[in-house]
Amino acid sequence: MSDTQTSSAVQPRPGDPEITPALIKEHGITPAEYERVVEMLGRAPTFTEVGIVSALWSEHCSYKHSRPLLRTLPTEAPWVLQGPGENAGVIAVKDGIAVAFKVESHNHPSAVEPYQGAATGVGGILRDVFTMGARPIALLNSLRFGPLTSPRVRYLFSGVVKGIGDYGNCVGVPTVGGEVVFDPSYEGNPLVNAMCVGVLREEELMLAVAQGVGNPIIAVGARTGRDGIHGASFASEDLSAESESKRPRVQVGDPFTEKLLLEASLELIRSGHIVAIQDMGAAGLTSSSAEMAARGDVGVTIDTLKVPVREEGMTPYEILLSESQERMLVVAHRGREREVEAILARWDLEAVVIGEVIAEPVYRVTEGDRVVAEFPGTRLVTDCPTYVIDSVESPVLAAARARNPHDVPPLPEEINPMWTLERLLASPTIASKAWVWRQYDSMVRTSTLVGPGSDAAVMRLRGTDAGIALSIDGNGRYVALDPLVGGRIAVCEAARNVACAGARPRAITNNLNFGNPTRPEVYFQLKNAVAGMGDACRVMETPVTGGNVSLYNENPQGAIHPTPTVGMVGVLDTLEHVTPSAFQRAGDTIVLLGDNTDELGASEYLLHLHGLAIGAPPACDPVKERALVDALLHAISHGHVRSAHDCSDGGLAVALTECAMMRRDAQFGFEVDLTAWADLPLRALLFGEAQARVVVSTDQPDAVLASAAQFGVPAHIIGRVTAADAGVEFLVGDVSARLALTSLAHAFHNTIPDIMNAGAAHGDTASSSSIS
Amino acid sequence: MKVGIIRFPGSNCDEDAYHAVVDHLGAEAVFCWHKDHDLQGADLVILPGGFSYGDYLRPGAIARFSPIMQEVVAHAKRGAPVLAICNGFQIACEAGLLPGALLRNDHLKFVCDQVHLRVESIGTRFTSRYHVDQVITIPVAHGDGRYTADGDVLERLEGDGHVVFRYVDAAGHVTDAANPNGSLRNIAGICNSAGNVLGMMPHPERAVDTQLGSADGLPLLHSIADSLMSEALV
Amino acid sequence: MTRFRVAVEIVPRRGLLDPQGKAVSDALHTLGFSTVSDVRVGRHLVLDTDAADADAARAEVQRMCEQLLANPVTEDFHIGSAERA
Amino acid sequence: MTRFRVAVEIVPRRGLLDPQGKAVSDALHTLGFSTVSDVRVGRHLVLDTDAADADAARAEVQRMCEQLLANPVTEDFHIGSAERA
Ligand SMILES: Nc1ncnc2c1ncn2[C@@H]1O[C@H](COP(=O)(O)OP(=O)(O)O)[C@@H](O)[C@H]1O
Ligand SMILES: [Mg+2]
Repeated sequence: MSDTQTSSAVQPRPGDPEITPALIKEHGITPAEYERVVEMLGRAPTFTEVGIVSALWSEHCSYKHSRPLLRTLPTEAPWVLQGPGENAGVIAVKDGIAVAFKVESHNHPSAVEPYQGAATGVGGILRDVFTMGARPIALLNSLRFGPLTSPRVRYLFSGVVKGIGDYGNCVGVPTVGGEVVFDPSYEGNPLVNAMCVGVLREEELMLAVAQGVGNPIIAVGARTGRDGIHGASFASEDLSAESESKRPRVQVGDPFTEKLLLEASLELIRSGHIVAIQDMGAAGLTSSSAEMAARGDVGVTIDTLKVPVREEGMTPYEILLSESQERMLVVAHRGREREVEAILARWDLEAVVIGEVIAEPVYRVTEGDRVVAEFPGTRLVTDCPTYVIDSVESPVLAAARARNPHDVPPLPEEINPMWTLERLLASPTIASKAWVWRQYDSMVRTSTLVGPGSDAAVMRLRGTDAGIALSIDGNGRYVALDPLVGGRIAVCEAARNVACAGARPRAITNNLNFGNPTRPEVYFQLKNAVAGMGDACRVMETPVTGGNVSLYNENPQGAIHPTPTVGMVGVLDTLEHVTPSAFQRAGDTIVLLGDNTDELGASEYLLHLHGLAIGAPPACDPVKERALVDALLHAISHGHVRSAHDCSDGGLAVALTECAMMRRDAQFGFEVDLTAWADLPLRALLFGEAQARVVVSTDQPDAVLASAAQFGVPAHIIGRVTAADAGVEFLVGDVSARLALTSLAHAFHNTIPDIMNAGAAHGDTASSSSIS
Repeated sequence: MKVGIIRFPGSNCDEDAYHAVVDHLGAEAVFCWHKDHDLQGADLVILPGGFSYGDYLRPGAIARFSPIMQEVVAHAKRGAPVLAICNGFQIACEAGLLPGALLRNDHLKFVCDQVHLRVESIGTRFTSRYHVDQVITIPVAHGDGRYTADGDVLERLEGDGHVVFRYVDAAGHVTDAANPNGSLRNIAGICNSAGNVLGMMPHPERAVDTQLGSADGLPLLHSIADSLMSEALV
Repeated sequence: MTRFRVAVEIVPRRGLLDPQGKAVSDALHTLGFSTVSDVRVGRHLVLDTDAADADAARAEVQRMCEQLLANPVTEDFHIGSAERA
Repeated sequence: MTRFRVAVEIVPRRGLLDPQGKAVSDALHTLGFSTVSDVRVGRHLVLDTDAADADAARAEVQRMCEQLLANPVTEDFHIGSAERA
């Protein structure tokens, strides 16, 4: 399609504010970008057009600072059916069954209104998945907060968890996994990333590509109100006192309408009456219509007077930019309007024709007969500038990395390693998150074989004997101290978690949560973290099929730790060897796959006991990680593994103890002899976070060792599982340490409930709108 | 036996009930749309879990007025069996098919967990396949499950053996810690005085397969099938 | 017919446990509002309805409460005055 | 000090979506209450608090609303009169 200049029929609306440099600035448009708009239009933009550009050229919609970096990620594999660029990525699983999945952030809205912010985040990611024609079968979430000692943090934490729970529970999609990390760097900028996975038959895959001149464009679902106007550009700014005044932009979620919309949309997609469907997400009607048009390289026209609204007197600007929830935009086959309406009506929802695909190569918005915005061709989407920023590492972080963690003097009590272990298990980041996931329906749809509490969730897929394993991971402290290594670890940890459940890692979706990318120090983090993720994905053969970028997560006190979160999907070809993380039987042998090192940098130990985020994060060699995954899957698929749990936060001692007591109803003890590593610093051996390690329990240790040898993975028999009343026992040369399980289990299971019950009522009373 | 599973807007355990009945019990099941007046000849009606009408206002309050509920009430009046699970239990109470009400959990949070139930009465058509005082494992997932009724209603339920399930610990003891929602007397499930309507907050349809953690809900479905079979023989 | 705005308060019956009220009162104490002795939490509805006069509007709302808005087993309701909307 | 009983009404801010209000209004229409045009659902709290006089009681409740009871982002509140409890 040729990019002709548009007609000059576009006229300012009476009453629209004047286009001034201040107004342009307020809309987050730089002077250079404004020049570009004027050049594209051949005239000055109208107020409505400024709003449209501000939304579509926001970081959230345009990826202008991240796209050049994201392009370097691997996106292909034979099983990838849909890579980045659509509402969600799709991979083939088995027997014609495929899964669609994506992660998305709702960080800024959740900082302002935790309950609604998190709830609408779940709503948005559900819609991204079901618009692909996939039925959502699982939700996960990755959360970051400041320390729980702050009442504000407890308010955010409880509100976010309740928002996620209420939304997913009501829609009837199980929330099966996630992670929660507490770290001072997130105090002012909590992170809320939600991931959704859906299942479809390959031939049912639906894309959001507008096509066919004369086809009607239909608004479906909830009515448009004034809520959330400019959410997309809001999500692309630093949080400041000014954000307070943006509060009316908060959106309210309606999970009941979402459930109806979900059923109606799937029916619509299967009906054959429609050509394309897309969620009206960030930047609402504007971005959904412009993006669908651009993908199909077609022109569209939309009449804002036809859009069903909730409030009187809404301007085109407001209608286009509203982020009212639970709405979809559909392109139907011409002549099938009645059928589409009938399907929606059955679910008590509206479907209203608001525009049309046109032959003329323009993106046009009218208000009745008046043209209020018009952009040539698809340039609104394709012309957004991209930026590459000079990058420099922060000298402060480089210096922190250079510090030697072994120089940190131990606390006097650390003379007893069991004291340290108990303290670590009581770190809210390590402690059980059952307080969180008991609030989530993790079982609805009766397909959850392994729910929250294990390394990865496992879902069976009806219609095949295969299953999928899901995990979401990311360690911002590692990335802060070394973005390249941290990026690798995020992918490798997710792969390990999925492999521990018995699944082959297949693909990832990712969410890049970073600070302001126009700062060279932040851009450095972004660039290197993406490079690290790419390295690992290539070796692991887990292409990136989609994701989301959330930048500007900073406030006057500073930026968050750069936090890429990786949502991994693994495939189990059969469900014969679904493997739990927890020990299963006393008497089993404990084998450590991988090797211990003297690494202690960037550990949870240093943060929780010494308040330090220093040292180099543990080295990560994707080739070794791949070998570990291969060896583990070999042993599991031969039925040699009773349980498998990877070492992550808190290191080997924490991993072993978790295996023993993560399940309240089936607890064990263990005794391990680590004398082979007696020359390592004891605290590095026990609490260092060396990568590429998995704790396995087995009744066939020789077979497990043989699998390891076959893939060149170091492996050692380190001890055995005992009965719970035997407690835990570590022997390292002449150091012997033991402790009853009960005190360790108490620290692990009670820390978060105790904190939250002490100051609980706040979140239960004020934040949730759902008091009824 | 033919099972009619009612589908309200916002039902979300309807398909789980379907799979439990069809795949695990081996019976026939059909969905009945809330706007219809047709139970399609169902012998057993299941009011499934979920969030009918979003549970806005009060769980079950709006769903009870659905057209199909007139048929469900008539079906129950005829003495035919109704199994009301979770949101279904809330709807059945609102519709007057069962006494009492289900209020916000005492801790004010949604709770999803495996819980232990003690079978209090095996004399019902829903529990004949269990044995007295049997402790079974069935999941709960609800925000409004605190069973409440007036004192005399509770006495009557107890006296008539119509408290069917109670929350207990693994050893079968009624304790506060075993009560996931603050229900009076740890009540998890009750039946009506005619014995043909069972309401329960736990989800037997989620406990039909050891792969899912428990198959303890299956005897409940078999018990109903048995009772329908013996009725048919009379 | 005139449009009236009628407010309804629906409160948990006295004698029933009111965990929300207790949670609010605990939270207020934690925040230092030590003079609070009791809190009850209920629902507040505002309905716009057309009626011949204020009494008719309130009578209509009374019927709505009896049929739908309040649960007779656990809740009491109180209908406020009908104001022109 | 005297004990006062103060009622507070907390309602979703106009302009924000009120899914509960919409559900109730739809349900009322289905039940034949066709004259209802708009419903908002909020919360109704009754607090007993000790204060020197009625004005002080209301002022204290105002602070409670600002700090805890109402969500400043999504809700508006209105404090009723303070009656001796
Ligand atoms: N926000 C959450 N939502 C649901 N499940 C969670 C959440 N946070 C943690 N979990 C569950 O708790 C378990 C432990 O989490 P985590 O410590 O992050 O595991 P790992 O270190 O193996 O990645 C996992 O099963 C995870 O799914
Ligand atoms: Mg793990």
